[in-house]
Amino acid sequence: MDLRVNLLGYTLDNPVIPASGTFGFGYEFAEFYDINCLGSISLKGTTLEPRYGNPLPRIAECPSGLLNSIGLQNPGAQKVVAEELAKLGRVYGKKVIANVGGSAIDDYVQTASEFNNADSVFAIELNISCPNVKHGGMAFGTDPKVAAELVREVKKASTKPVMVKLSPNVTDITELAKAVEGAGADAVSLINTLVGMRIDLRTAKPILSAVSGGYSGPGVFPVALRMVYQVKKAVGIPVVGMGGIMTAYDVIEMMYAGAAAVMVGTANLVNPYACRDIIASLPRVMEELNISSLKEIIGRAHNG
Amino acid sequence: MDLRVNLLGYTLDNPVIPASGTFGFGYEFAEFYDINCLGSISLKGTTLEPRYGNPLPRIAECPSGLLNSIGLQNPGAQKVVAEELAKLGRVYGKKVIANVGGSAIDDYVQTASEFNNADSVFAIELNISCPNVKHGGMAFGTDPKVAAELVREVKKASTKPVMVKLSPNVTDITELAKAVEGAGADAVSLINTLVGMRIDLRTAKPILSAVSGGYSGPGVFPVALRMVYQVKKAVGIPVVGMGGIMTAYDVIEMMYAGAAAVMVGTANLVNPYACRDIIASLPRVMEELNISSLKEIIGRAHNG
Amino acid sequence: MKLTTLEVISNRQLNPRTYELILSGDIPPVKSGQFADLAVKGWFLKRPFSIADCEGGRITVLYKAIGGGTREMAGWKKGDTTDALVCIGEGFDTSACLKPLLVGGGIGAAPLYLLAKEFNAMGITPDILLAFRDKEEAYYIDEFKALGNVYLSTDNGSLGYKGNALEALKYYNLEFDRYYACGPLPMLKAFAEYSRQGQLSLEARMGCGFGACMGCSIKTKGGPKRVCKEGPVFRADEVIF
Amino acid sequence: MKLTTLEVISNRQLNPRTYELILSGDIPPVKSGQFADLAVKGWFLKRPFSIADCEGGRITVLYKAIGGGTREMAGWKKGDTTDALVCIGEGFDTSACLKPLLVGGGIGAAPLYLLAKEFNAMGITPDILLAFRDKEEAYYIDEFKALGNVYLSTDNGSLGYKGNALEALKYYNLEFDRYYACGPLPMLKAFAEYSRQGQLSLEARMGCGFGACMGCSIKTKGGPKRVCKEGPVFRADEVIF
Ligand SMILES: Cc1cc2nc3c(=O)[nH]c(=O)nc-3n(C[C@H](O)[C@H](O)[C@H](O)COP(=O)(O)OP(=O)(O)OC[C@H]3O[C@@H](n4cnc5c(N)ncnc54)[C@H](O)[C@@H]3O)c2cc1C
Ligand SMILES: Cc1cc2nc3c(=O)[nH]c(=O)nc-3n(C[C@H](O)[C@H](O)[C@H](O)COP(=O)(O)OP(=O)(O)OC[C@H]3O[C@@H](n4cnc5c(N)ncnc54)[C@H](O)[C@@H]3O)c2cc1C
Ligand SMILES: Cc1cc2nc3c(=O)[nH]c(=O)nc-3n(C[C@H](O)[C@H](O)[C@H](O)COP(=O)(O)O)c2cc1C
Ligand SMILES: Cc1cc2nc3c(=O)[nH]c(=O)nc-3n(C[C@H](O)[C@H](O)[C@H](O)COP(=O)(O)O)c2cc1C
Ligand code: FES
Ligand code: FES
Repeated sequence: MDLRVNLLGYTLDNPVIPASGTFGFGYEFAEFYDINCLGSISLKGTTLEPRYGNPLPRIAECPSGLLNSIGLQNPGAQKVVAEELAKLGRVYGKKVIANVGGSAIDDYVQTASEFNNADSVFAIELNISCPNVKHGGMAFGTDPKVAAELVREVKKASTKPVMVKLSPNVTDITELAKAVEGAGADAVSLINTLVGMRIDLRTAKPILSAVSGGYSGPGVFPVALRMVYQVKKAVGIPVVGMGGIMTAYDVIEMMYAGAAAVMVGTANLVNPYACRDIIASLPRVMEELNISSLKEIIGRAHNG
Repeated sequence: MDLRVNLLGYTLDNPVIPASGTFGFGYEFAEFYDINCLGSISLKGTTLEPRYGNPLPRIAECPSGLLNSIGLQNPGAQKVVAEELAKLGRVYGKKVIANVGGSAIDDYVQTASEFNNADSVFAIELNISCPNVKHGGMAFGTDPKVAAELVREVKKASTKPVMVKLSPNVTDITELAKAVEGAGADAVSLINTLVGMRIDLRTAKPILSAVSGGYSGPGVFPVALRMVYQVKKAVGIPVVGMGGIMTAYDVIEMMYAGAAAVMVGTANLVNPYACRDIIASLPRVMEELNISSLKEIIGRAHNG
Repeated sequence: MKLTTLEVISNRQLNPRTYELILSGDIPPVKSGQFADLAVKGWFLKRPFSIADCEGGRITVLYKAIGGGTREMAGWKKGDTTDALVCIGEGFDTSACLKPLLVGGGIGAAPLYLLAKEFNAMGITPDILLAFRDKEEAYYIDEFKALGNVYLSTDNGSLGYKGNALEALKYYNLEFDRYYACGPLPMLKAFAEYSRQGQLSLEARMGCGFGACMGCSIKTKGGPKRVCKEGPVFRADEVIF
Repeated sequence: MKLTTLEVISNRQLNPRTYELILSGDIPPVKSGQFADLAVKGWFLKRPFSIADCEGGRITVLYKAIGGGTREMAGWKKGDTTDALVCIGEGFDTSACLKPLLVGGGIGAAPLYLLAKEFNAMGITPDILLAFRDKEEAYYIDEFKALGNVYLSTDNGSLGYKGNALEALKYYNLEFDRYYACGPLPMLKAFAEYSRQGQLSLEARMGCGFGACMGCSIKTKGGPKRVCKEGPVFRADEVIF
């Protein structure tokens, strides 16, 4: 059983990476289990300046997932590099992915640059798809020209490979994928959350203070899988797949669709052991499905 | 308790309408219960010529819904008017909505015109958002100019009010809603299905012969609700809300978001009594939530 | 057809992946070839299964654990309940058939058990050809022997003739005035090409199971027909593969 | 904090919408003010509830059926199980407090029961002010009377003083060196404005319940803090409303 996959020149022991924003800066999960089993970790979205984010309520439940409107709460890039990475380093020995957010090209460029000298970071994940920040993420994620421009600037400034995180809230996600590939992106990751909403039945008001928020969890899996399949067909760079993955079966399905590695988000929130459990059951599921090497199944659904 | 709502000049006893494609031409559900309890019925999507649709498999299960790629199987407009409406008329005494599909403007125009003399039809629902027909529905549903042009032509030819069914697979659904409103649409209905995909774990091939299909069911509810809320803000014409409604609570939430009436689709497939049960529990739920008239709660989440 | 709640009476493992499930409840009269659609907690759609037997308000389902839903079912215990649509579809047509041949491929043998019983009740002892991948996949052999003349084949020869069902039919030299086949699509297709004198029980992924969604419509010479409503049994000469 | 499976020992209705749920399992030591996050079948997120009591490997939850999840819980029976995170958050600080006043609004009285017990164990008989909407909403009055001096108020005067909690505090002329308040946000805000000498137990919609998602972060003078991790109890003078 070979669970290893390669991503941006780095070999992961397995393809399972906790998704940004659902795993903090990682170390708090070390209370629950030895997180060294993880393929890598995508850190909480980081901006240049510290951010509190949106007022509460920030969470609304859905039949098969949840809405969040956190709004990129984080202590700011410098503190992340100086403090959070150090804390994580004490409990996690592998390299991680820094997730970068912003509301202007310059923000992104400067934030990404902050990680240039962080040895434990092997890639930047550029979040151009956060639905929860005004004048932010989303615009970059829906306009191919703006997205390409952003990627070009970040590529100039960053010494790390740059992976671009795409929004599903678009008519044609392949246009965005092709645009960022053309601008030099080294990989794409998808999907970020779908914009959704819930209303409080008792008050008739939107539950979230931000009115709408990002929908994630098993309810988005079919949409995520379709987009990963489409993007895999459209671009040559690696595709990291996510959206609703809850089990080892979902990991395999996402890899069949074209994912070179996967990210697991909401599952961590409903079960703190989710990533550990998924990784632990991968060998059994691979055996059941006659898979001996995960590398070999990437994009298999595209054959024939 | 007043459950009545008005839609396009017609008074519905209650706002619950089975959604197109999930209720056939209605009469088969009369085996299960007296369908005269329904507010109205949106008939199976009808095209000018008879269609078989896509090859099997056409259905794939999802964690909280299903994918379909039926591809508008129907006996053709003339047969629908001559035979299906007659059969339905024997078991249903109220007026219904004819759902019209096509792949060119002329198709739509001719199909809609077929219903001009059908007395039992009080409105046309123009499906410009079917993800399951090649060169079809979808293009009309993603380009505001094309959509507007289509609506103008159909309005010229049809003697019935025209409601336009919008696709959720777009970056900004309000653009489409405003375009069709500008072109004379009398109402909009949304959402149609989200494009999704599943892969068979045992064969590593897409489950659907059409590769991807339309995702519906409770998993799409948060997206549907958000879009209904947005569209209600953007246009002045009535909005009919649908997508994942399973319970009377969901009906209320959708009406709070702005729906003048609701359609219930996938719920009928997993429970043939779904619409009857939802209608039957509405008075109890209204009482619990202190609602005495459904008309009054339309769009309530927009206040304040 | 009817939506009802059924209770598990027993759930017995027959071989590494095949189970016999007995359910009781308010069950209308069953015709062989009809199926039941069983809800499985945690899964959105019901699962369709042929009704393999029906006696005294109980139905038997023979199922293979192949995916999430059936694996979950394998854990059902006496007293568990499932919401079900029962007695769906049109069954086999047994009229005007004196020399039936029942052909089951793998788990497809399930509906043939009730069919064989129906022939017994008409005073006919049917020939029954059961084809499996290998010996491990076989089940219900003795049960079928009690109802008819059983012929066996496996792909690897570990039980009966080595070959597929159609090859076995030729090898055993089986004659019939009508055959009744249920099994994988390639087998059904091969039989339909071999002889028009048959009835085929088809499978399809279903959205509703009662005719509402058109999810299971196949092409026939008489136009589109729904596996769940006009089927699951079709005449071999009407199906367009 | 710990993820574990708890078993329902009893689930008793206290008034039209309030229930007392007793759960047993492998429960670590509990501090008053901590909460448990209970999974409800059919609902995606766990539901947070204060731990109202803890004795002999059992915890008590007092809950009000207000929505889908809690209505479902009202149907739980002895022997049912729930996956739960238990002993979440930081509890009340009872140190250096000789004259505590416990203030509960509606279902917010729940965590005060265990808090009152803790004070009893320290040899202190606390004053306990319980404010309800009306008499029908009241519960656990006798239980609280066994632990402290109970003062009551209702919005409509059907029980105790007619008025809200803060008005009742003034009416009854209650004194304290620290108050401990749990209830609706407007009540907590009013108390925080009235006196800084208090601890507030806050509610927030939660994504995870263990510090991972930032779904429950409030603003405090010491920067953002999570209700589920640094809370749910905060000093009245640190919370920025
Ligand atoms: C009319 C009819 C009669 C059947 N009779 C039997 C029987 O007697 N014994 C038996 O073991 N199996 C029978 N099947 C097949 C059985 O329905 C599937 O094996 C079962 O649905 C698989 O469910 P799962 O959750 O394990 O698989 P999954 O792959 O996890 O299921 C996912 C979805 O696909 C559907 N699906 C998967 N495979 C099939 C299939 N082959 N046919 C139809 N839907 C499928 C499931 O129902 C579900 O909706 C019959 C199918 C039909 C249509
Ligand atoms: C730390 C803490 C302690 C609590 N202690 C108690 C207690 O002891 N007794 C009690 O009856 N209630 C308590 N609550 C409130 C309780 O969590 C909610 O009443 C409950 O979650 C409602 O669930 P529902 O499914 O009935 O409502 P729904 O509205 O259907 O729930 C939908 C979603 O919103 C969340 N939600 C709804 N209302 C609240 C709320 N007020 N606070 C937090 N989340 C909410 C639910 O957890 C769920 O995720 C506490 C809340 C917190 C945060
Ligand atoms: C609470 C929460 C916070 C998130 N924060 C971020 C973030 O900071 N940056 C980012 O790129 N994505 C963020 N996401 C999106 C996830 O990384 C992921 O793309 C999405 O949730 C879909 O995956 P899932 O269904 O497995 O959760 C967040 C998601 C959740 C639920
Ligand atoms: C099996 C199936 C067939 C459908 N056929 C049509 C159709 O013919 N015309 C149409 O406008 N919408 C069609 N739809 C979309 C539904 O009317 C509805 O917009 C969608 O399913 C979302 O609602 P729901 O989640 O309640 O099902 C179909 C949906 C399903 C599941
Ligand atoms: S499964 Fe819906 S029509 Fe057959
Ligand atoms: S609920 Fe997730 S951090 Fe508190």
